[in-house]
Amino acid sequence: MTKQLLKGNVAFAEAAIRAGCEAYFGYPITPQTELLEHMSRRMIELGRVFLQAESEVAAVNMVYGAAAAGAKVMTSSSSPGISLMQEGFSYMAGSNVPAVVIDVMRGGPGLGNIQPSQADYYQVTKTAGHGDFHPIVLAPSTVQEAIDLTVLAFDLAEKYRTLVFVIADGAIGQMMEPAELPEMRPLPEKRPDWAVTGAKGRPHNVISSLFMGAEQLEQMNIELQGKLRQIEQSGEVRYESLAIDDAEIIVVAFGTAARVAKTAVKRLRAEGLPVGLFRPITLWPFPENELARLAERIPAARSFIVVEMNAGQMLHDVREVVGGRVPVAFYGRMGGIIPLPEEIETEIRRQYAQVARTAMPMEARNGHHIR
Amino acid sequence: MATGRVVIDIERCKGCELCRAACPQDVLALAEELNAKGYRPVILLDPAHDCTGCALCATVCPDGCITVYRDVVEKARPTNGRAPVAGRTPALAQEVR
Amino acid sequence: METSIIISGFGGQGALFAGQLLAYAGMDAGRFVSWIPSYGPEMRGGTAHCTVIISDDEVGAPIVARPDIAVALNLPSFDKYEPLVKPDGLLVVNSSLVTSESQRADIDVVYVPANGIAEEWGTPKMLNMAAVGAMLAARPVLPLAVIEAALVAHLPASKQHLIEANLQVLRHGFAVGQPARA
Amino acid sequence: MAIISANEFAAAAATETRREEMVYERPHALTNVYTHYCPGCTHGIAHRLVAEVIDELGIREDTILVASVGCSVFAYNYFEVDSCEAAHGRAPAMATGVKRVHPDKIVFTYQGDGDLASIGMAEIMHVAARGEKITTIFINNAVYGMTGGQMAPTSLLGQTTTSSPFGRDLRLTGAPIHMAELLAQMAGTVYAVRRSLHDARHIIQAKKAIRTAFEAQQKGLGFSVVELLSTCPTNWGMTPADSLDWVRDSMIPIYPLGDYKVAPELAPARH
Repeated sequence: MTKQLLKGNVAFAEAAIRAGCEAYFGYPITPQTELLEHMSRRMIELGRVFLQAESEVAAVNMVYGAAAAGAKVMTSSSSPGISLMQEGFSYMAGSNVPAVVIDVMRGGPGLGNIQPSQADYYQVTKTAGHGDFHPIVLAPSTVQEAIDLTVLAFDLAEKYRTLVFVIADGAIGQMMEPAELPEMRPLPEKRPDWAVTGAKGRPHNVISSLFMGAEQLEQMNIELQGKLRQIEQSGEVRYESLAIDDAEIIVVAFGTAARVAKTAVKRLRAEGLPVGLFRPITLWPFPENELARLAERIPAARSFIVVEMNAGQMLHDVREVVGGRVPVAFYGRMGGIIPLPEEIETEIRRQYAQVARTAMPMEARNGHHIR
Repeated sequence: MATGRVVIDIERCKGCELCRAACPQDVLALAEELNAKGYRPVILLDPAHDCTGCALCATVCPDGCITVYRDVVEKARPTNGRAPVAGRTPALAQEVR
Repeated sequence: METSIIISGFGGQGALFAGQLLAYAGMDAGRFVSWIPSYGPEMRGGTAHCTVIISDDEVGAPIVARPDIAVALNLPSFDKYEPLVKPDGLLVVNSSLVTSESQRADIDVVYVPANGIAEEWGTPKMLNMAAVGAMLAARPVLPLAVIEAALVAHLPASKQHLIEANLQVLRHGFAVGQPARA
Repeated sequence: MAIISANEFAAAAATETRREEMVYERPHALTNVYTHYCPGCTHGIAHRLVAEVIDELGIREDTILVASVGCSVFAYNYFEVDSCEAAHGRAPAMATGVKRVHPDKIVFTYQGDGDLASIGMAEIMHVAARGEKITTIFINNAVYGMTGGQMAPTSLLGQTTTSSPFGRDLRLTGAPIHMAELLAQMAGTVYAVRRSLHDARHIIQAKKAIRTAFEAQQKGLGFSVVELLSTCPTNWGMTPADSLDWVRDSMIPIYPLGDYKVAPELAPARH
């Protein structure tokens, strides 16, 4: 396969198709609409299921139905649509059915705008719906990763019978980059034995998230939590690091913020400033152990700076892991603005000057800059 | 007049009495004893063998607790009797023939 | 070596496709590239623009505050990007629509009558190709031949019959791409 | 009265055999689970009729139920068919997902009036608009049963409920919604009828309608829906028998029984 110049949204869609997506249900919303449009053509051409639902509410429940029926299924949306889908996500988590969700995030809260944002970090990693659960959350930083992580999402969804989100911001969805698509996988020949397929020669299957007995529901939750712990401990944590080994300042960022931060880090390194980058690729499970080890293992590491396109959400996961040992500062842009490398450089320089003054109290060094 | 009988799953019966209201022969009654769920279930009281096996009671039963049998008299000569169809009320069986 | 290019104009002037053409050509030439449409720190307005990065290393930030090259297909784009071009950078001005002249002495400026060239050698809609040609003459970010090959390879099927005209406009734009400084 | 001799009687008896045949039994498509429905609740009748139709059509192993939220939330425990439990109002959407993956299966939703006519109004209208090849059994008992008798979109004007204590007021809460008529308007609907479960004759008619609705799906014609006027003795505060009378006397005048749409392919064949 050779590289093609692909738009992120198209890359998500085509990667899903090649990963074996059998059914797609969605509702148009900027900035992910090209994904739905690509599906509308290709899925029909391939004789697979595509349906533009009447709403995100309907779309997610169609996904639930197709997942219950044992199909590899996907939906995609952007922030306001994801809010509407949360009920359905919770039901899917409660009944252990797999599905892939692409969230191409935009500025909020409310109708917000259509510009790129990372402000759904909490929504997706912490509160994807009511009840105790986490979906697996993957955060691509390039169009190539959009492809690779979408394929991975289908594999993880099936492996753990869970929801897997791929969250990108509008920039990843809208930008074009050279990328390589995988070969087309054959579709599965049989449905999973837990699915509703018609009770042919067996007792009837039930897909439900309703457990009226408190003990029964607690047991179901214990099993669900057990599955989540298993995911956390099964080597599913993914991350990338750059110029970490002797870094005194470590920038932590994901998605588009990370690639912009990478430019800043490279420029400052070229100037001789000891700065590195840590980029979580799985936002859930979060690379806690790896970050904690970084804080301990690298004696030079005197400060972390979290950079996000929000008011500071992943920041709290980072603080929980390394806070107390090392100050964790924050730089963020909101409203759909992508920070420029120059802004991040400025922030790193400021923090570098501050951490030099070690007498400063921790709180003062936990700088928080949003503009 | 055809004759028949009904068998009532008294543990499933909730004693709602819809069958009693539907019964044209008035041969159903509430039992004196309670079932395990605490309801007085319906029983067949049919000393004169008045039940015709019309199945109206089963047709209106919300809990599917009534099985209906009907007596048939077969002559020695070959019959063309239709086989009964489970889960089908006689009235409907005629209509959908 | 990394070159950032912003191409900006009214919707329908072909700014986005011109940027995609550069990205395709960069990719075909084995470079790292990114293309991103009006989407980022700038609000949407009357103009459509895109940012193209052509680099020898993987592309980090897909957007820039100050581009190496700006191609202004209309007056609002000229007003917006003329001050932002990096020192020693290049500004390409569609002089068919923009009557202003740059006062900056620290950048190169190419004035190309893009609409005029397009009408003369192709169709009016091909003004974007005239501007790209002029840009390449002033800054050989990629060889003209690579751009021509990319045009042949990536022009949408519905426009394939217009390839020759597009090439003509591109070459005539290239021919007039003489940079000057204020 | 004819007089026959003992000899004649004995001769006749010698050529007769008496036996008993079963004329009705509980359908196999129902599980043996004891339902949670209140005594006299006609949900049980509707379940039974659907199960009888499934048995008669021989489709038990090819049928998938999408249960909804409301009193019938546990329907998946009562039907011996593969089942899933949808979010409130979303059964038509979930059924769409199931049917699109299994176009060869018979997929039906079983929804009450709150689920279908209130929170799920969008989803039901759109399966009808799309002509989704599913069947909906719609239980209209003019009240929210599971939550304890609140006003439903199908509550009658003047009807007292726990959330319309002064009677449903047109000016405050609008008028009852006529779903069968409404769904009949949608292009993708091939069968939309209203039946009642208030006596044996109407129950038999209801079953015929359910069968026709499933047959419409088997023929791949489009969306089919059967609205069933049902009782809620507990929340209406009536005996089961009085509830049946209330359906007949109060509901049917507001919700006329009838065929609101029957595709030509479903018209009864003439012999």
